Amino acid sequence: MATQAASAQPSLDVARIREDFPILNRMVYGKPLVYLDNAATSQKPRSVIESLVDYYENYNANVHRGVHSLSMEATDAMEAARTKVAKFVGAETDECIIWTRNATESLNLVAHTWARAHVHEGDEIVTTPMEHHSNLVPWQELAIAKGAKLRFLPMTDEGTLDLTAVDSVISKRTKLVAVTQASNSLGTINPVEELAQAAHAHGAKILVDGAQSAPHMPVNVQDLGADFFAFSGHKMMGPTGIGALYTKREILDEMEPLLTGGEMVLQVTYEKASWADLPMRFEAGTPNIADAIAFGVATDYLNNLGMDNVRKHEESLTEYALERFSQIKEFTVFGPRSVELRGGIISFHNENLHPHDLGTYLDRQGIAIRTGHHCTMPLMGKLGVPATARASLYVYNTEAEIDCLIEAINGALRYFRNGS
Amino acid sequence: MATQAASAQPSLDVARIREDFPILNRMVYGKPLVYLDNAATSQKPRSVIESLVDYYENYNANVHRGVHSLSMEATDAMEAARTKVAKFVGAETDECIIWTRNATESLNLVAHTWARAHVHEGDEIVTTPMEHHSNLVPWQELAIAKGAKLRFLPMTDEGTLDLTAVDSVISKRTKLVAVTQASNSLGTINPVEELAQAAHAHGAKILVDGAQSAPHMPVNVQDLGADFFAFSGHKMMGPTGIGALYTKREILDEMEPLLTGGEMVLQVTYEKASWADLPMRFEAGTPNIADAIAFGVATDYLNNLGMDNVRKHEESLTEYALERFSQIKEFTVFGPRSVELRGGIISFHNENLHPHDLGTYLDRQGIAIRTGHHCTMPLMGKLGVPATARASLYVYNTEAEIDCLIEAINGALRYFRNGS
Amino acid sequence: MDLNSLDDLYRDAILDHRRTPRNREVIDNPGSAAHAINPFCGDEVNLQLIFTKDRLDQVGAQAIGCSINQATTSMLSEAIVGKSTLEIRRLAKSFESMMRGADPDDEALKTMEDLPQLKGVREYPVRIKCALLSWSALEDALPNAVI
Amino acid sequence: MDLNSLDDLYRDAILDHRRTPRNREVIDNPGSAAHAINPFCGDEVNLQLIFTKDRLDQVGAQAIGCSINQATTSMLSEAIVGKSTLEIRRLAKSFESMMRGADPDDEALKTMEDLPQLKGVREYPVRIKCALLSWSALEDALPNAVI
Ligand SMILES: Cc1ncc(COP(=O)(O)O)c(C=O)c1O
Ligand SMILES: Cc1ncc(COP(=O)(O)O)c(C=O)c1O
Repeated sequence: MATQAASAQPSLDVARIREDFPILNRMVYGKPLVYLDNAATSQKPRSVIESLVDYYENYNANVHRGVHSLSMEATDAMEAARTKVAKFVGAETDECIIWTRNATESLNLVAHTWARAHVHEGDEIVTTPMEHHSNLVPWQELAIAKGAKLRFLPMTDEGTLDLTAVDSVISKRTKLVAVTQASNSLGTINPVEELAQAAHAHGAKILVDGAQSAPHMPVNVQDLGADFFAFSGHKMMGPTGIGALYTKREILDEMEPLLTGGEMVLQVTYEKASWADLPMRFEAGTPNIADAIAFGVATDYLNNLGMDNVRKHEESLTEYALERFSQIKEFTVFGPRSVELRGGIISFHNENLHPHDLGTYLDRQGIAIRTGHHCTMPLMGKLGVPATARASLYVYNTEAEIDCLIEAINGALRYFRNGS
Repeated sequence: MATQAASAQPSLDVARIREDFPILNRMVYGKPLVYLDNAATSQKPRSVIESLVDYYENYNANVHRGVHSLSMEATDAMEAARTKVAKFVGAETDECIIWTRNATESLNLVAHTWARAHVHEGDEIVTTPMEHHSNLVPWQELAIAKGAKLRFLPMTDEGTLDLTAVDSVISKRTKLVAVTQASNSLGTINPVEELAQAAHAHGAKILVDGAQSAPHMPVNVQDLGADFFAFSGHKMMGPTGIGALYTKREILDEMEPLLTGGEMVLQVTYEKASWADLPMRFEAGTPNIADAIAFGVATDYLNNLGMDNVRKHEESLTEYALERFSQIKEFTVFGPRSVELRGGIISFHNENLHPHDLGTYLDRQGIAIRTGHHCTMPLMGKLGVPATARASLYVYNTEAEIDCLIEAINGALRYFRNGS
Repeated sequence: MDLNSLDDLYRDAILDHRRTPRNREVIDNPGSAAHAINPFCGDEVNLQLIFTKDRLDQVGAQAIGCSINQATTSMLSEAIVGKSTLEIRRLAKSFESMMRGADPDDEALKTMEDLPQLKGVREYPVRIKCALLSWSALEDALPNAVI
Repeated sequence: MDLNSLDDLYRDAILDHRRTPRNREVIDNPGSAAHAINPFCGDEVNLQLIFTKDRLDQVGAQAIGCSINQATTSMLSEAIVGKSTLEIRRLAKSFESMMRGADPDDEALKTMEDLPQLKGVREYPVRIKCALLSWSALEDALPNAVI
């Protein structure tokens, strides 16, 4: 799908794309919104917003058990969305996709189900120093509960994984490799395929945090060799409140549910219950029907652009931004220099201009960036900063917006250097 | 609030209320939709749908950590919604409200956190024979895991709890009483206050499943004496994907989180993490921001009607429906006869007309009812039926719709008696 | 009141099988047996089979639940008697294809007896499960040895 | 470029305290000390206190982080020296009230030294936390005995 769109549409018409996003007309303090906080959450195209309205105005009903038309329509639409999301990440079958609230819940689901059953005392979980808290804290908790050990692949100064260490860190004691495909603080894109091979060579499973990759590049979980793949709808043009976990079918078959109750059971007596088929077994209670459907619409939108094109646009925009940033001597920019090795996430820092002050200053210019630790506190320690400022790009961002950011940063430098 | 509205507005103008619900204009097989499946999920007023559009078109952003305007606006709106929902159920403070996906997740959260820490071998969990699977299966699982015992309060033939047995069932071995405030299969409203007193007299906690009560009657968790109160937004005019758990503040302070990761931590090193303040400690990852805000708008809508008025309207409609049903000799209607003891949920059954066939027939007339076990399989066994047909009412339903249902049921009886 | 399409679902043959189900008696010492349930509506099917040589000699088929389930179970029980496991599997395939939208060819039709009457169920996707429940019991009950 | 409102936040006094923070030296053997952090932005405050009789004699105050946090910590350190714990608690109350929107009365103003310069922070709710961080450290550091 991506390839088709790519050939039909060699480069994206960003001006036209921007028209699909109503919020981009918004003014902030009298200036046009420059939204550069896409790694936190993306904006939503009109088609996604309209799909919510359509659902609630025309066929809102509970799914799966209804014989009435509304319920059948809602069920069909939600399952069609599951098919879309499954296809979007290249899952072998729809049942491999479990709806969750967000990537965090997806990651926790693996920790509380598969990992609790398979990680024992003395076993090792391998991860990296650049993980988001959501792909770190659950493993810390598991390691503590099980007497297992958390090990970290080393990182180069540029913020890429040091692959020479893979053989010494991933071993037959490893039960799980939990790694992000793209770092939300550094931008780094990790070589997941190679890590998957290393994990599988030792009989370990690999869980990929796709929260920052699925929105921005073509992803195929089978090509990656991922056993688990966690992602969030809201970072890829979908609504808040919906995410997904891909799990390899053969693993899913043996996984016990975490949450129990309505919709996920086959038979219940007063004493005990048996579980429904996949994927319902993992979806207790009324699902987030409207947002699941809208998540499907978001993948339609992205497919229509073509994920190759999305990636290409962001690569060139990142190249441009890195170039412009290199002209501001006062700032350190973290992460790999080469755009092949990174996504459109640019974290930067200046000793004398705290990110918080910079963020407030930029907000006054209508520019939304994120400041803080980006849910990667230990990485901040490693970088030797308390926090960074982060601009993160998406397909609707433009070079003009980068210019606007750079100009405003220079303004902030002057402002805080001179006082008011 | 409810009382004020009640005096200003002695009886509700249902025709005007119906105009607030766009879906009620929908036609099904050429007939106007008669939506009587409200216990499964309610329909949504325009204000709720519009709040979603407003969020995504004007201030969509991730919450809690942003210094930019959109993020501040989104945070404020989400926390204002928390205040609204807290007030709606009479919680002592906002922090007592934790966002979840639905009532099922709320119930499971108690099972996986507080209960796992406090229920031990030989302890007892007391529940009722009319619980939804979501308030039964988690306790079965816990009992199995802990070697605890699940005990059931007996039920009268009319489908009310037999309170004479409370003293023999709730004892000092009881750690938790888990009970629904209103049954989704029988309509029965349970005397939660009395059960709370009995639980507390023995040092036990009481968890109230409010999925079917919060939408339909005034609720005050402090008056009820509830330690936990679980409910779903989608059943009370809110969107799918958002629910809440109320927990008494002093219990919450000591509760460990279930899901870990972003947003719920205070400090994280590579080795371990500490937890953020309440209620964030229980909300790992990006919350369902848009739907939480819309849930708040749903409580605005309900407050505006006045929950006393909502209850009154449903009482009188239920009275009418029970009266009309009593004229169809072929059907058994379950649950208490007195409308004081029940909500607007009417389950009915006829040996010779399977609910599934009836449901399909009614759908052809535009009438949406639910057929099946309503996630209360063991109760079906007790009632001696494989399934029931269920009509469930809300504030926008009318006597004319009940007439339409009764007429269609009579038509179905003729149709299946005579063949085509 | 326009019930035409409802009549496509509930054809006379269906209502007839529902009223007077065939092969309803439980067989006490069957060669094989199986039970299937649909948790969503509480429907159940019990099947007992006795093969003599390689042909199905006797069948007991009890369905609880809606008209579609009852009628399918009854029709199925009539259609499988006298057939080999291979033929029964073929029949099951033909039926499933029909439910998925493919009209049976003439050869298939010969083996299906009353089952084609269930074609109308296709228009009610949520009811297709009702028509497939007894087939899932049948699959479990078919002796694997005799393939 | 209209930065008026930004100037209300970043007043001269604030930028001055940020550039030359008062009482920055760490006190080695303090009577009491406390540490506070804001996990959302990584800001930190360390306070050391030495009371002599019932008055605060010496304070060490180190802030890491944004201008607002640095300036508040510095201003706070100036304002609390020489005060009793009771007076310090009153000062903390006045400051919090100001942050919540109530302008300090004349009596309060007398005790607040440069702190009223932080009034502009009120217009930036998300930054109020930055102005309150050192107060939360102060609360932890105040000896309970001396009330
Ligand atoms: C790399 C990475 N993993 C996981 C997450 C968590 O995503 P969510 O908050 O949607 O659960 C994020 C989002 O911030 C992320 O950037
Ligand atoms: C009494 C009761 N409890 C719990 C639930 C579960 O609600 P949800 O599916 O929204 O989690 C329901 C909904 O069907 C219910 O009726």
